[in-house]
Amino acid sequence: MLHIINKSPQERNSLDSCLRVTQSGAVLLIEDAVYAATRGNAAEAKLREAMGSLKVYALGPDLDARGMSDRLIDGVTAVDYAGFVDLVAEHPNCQSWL
Amino acid sequence: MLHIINKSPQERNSLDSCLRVTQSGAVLLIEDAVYAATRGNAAEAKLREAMGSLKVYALGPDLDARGMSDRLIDGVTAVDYAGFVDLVAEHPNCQSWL
Amino acid sequence: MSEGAIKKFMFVNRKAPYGTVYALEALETVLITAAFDQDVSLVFMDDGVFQLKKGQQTKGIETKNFSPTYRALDGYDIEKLYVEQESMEARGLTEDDLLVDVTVMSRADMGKLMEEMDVVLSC
Amino acid sequence: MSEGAIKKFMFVNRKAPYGTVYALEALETVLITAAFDQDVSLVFMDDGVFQLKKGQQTKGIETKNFSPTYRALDGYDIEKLYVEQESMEARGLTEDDLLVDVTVMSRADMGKLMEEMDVVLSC
Amino acid sequence: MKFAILINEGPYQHQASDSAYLFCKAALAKGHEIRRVFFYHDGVNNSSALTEPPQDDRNIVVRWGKLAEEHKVDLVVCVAAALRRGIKDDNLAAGFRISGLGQLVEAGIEADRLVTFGD
Amino acid sequence: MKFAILINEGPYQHQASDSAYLFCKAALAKGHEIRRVFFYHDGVNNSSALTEPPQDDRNIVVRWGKLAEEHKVDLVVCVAAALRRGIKDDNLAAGFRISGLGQLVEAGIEADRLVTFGD
Repeated sequence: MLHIINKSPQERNSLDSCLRVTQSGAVLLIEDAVYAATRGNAAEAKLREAMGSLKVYALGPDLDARGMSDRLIDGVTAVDYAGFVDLVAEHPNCQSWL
Repeated sequence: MLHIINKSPQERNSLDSCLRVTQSGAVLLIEDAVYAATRGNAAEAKLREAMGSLKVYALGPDLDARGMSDRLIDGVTAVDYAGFVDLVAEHPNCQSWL
Repeated sequence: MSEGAIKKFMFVNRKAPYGTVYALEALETVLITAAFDQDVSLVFMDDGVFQLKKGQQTKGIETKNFSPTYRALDGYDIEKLYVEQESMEARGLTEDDLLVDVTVMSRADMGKLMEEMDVVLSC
Repeated sequence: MSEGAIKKFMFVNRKAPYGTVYALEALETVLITAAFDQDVSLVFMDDGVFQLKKGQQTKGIETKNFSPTYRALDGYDIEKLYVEQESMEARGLTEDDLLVDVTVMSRADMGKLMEEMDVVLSC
Repeated sequence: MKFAILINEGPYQHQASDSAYLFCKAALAKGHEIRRVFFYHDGVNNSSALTEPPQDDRNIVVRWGKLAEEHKVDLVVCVAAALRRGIKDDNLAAGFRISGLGQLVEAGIEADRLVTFGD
Repeated sequence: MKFAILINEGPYQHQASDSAYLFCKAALAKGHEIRRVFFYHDGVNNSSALTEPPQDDRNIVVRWGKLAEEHKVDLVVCVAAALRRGIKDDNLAAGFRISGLGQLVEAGIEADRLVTFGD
């Protein structure tokens, strides 16, 4: 299953909630959620831990817009909107954690 | 200063942020923030700690709407909208932590 | 998809009632989905568990109390209501505090259940 | 209040840019407030510090990059920009990452500064 | 005392407009003055004349208009935010007027307290 | 593959509608089908014909209408949510139609994937 998160990890609990119940699959960070995948963010440790069992992606255009592309955590894959579409298509189902 | 919080303490960081920078004055919890003033909520401990230096109020009609009036933490004062108006008038300034 | 296809729809309720409209408008979607004879599951986690709290009295905020609708879901053959245990505990709630009978689930089981769905709507 | 009265206005920016419109529309209010010759302070805390991050490139999301406006504030005599140190550190940012010169403040000093204001607008 | 109110969210989606309305009613009942209610961001959607909520629900738009009429409250919708969101004189509800952000600043200067309601 | 899209937030206030639009454009460019875009909650505000953003900004409403026209995408606005928020045939932008929530469920049934964008 593809889990889509769009909120900053320090503003809301959606990333925490997703990681609490999800054991496998992939997480795509879009919009303000891309901050979770940047070095030095307070969420870095929990994201690294999640990467042990989940594949993590971040939307490149949203990283660019926020000036954060150059500090993406190693092991997180940046994708563009075409890659976003592929991720939805490749996984049997998806969920947006609003 | 009167600090007005309207978000659930477990969904967003507004109560945490307010308590981090505020050393004195009063906090009024309205809308979904009233859950912070109820027994058993994960925010109970931090709210009790804050009550050492801050006066804490919760909006009664919002507690009623959510079925939580009977579990208000001791030491938190429930007020109605008239009490909300009084609190704003009594304090020299106010801030809504949106 | 052919006529009469049945998909597994899950509605994930994570928001408190009244602060926003999501809980109310999600219920409208739930009822319509059941009318289409789909396989409907409702999940309540995080602040969403507050939607099911007994004793809601909305007169003071001059807003409609829609909590009785949860009791009526049964009449629409919507019987799969799941509550995540950790969310309930972190809010000081027990099953006795809830308006309706639910299945309480661990976070791990909740994650597994989500995996089995065809359509997951978060509200 | 009499003609020519000057009040202390503070704008508390706590939200990231682009995810919501608050940062952009708050800037519009800031500029107008300065045009009324008021005493304007801007605070950046929590995700609001991200508004000042250098290197924003919004072409890929087809949205206007409004970050150059922060550099222009100086020209409107808006010079009181405060950043809360704890917020910056929790996001891996340093003063070098920011578009403009700011005063970095501890959380305790930030709380004291807020107390001194006449009007505090949170965005 | 003179209050000014800022509303940043639209009707129904968030409780902000409801809370602000009930605050204003309580303030007026206590003899305070509501100097102005300013609608910004999605708050401008509170002024749509075309709103038709279900019959068993509150009509937030009409309610504001009535309050304005009965108590001479100035309801001002920000023109820039309104244009972005499709609010114009054509669909502006009774009791509201469209004007600039300066009206918010002026209200902040003239009122004793400015109280914000939003998301 | 057939996609259905659900948008829960209005234009400008949140990025949801922008993200959904760019997702749809990318999906169409890859040869996928967008079965339907359904606008719910404040999402209905994306269909206001009266929207007039600043000239140097994107026009979210017009952009959706053009996408619908060029690629025969069905843009459906929920009638109940729309009435609550003042969207009617009078101010409905080109390319959108107003219908019931059943259209969302139907899209969920018929599409291979339903992707939600919101707050």
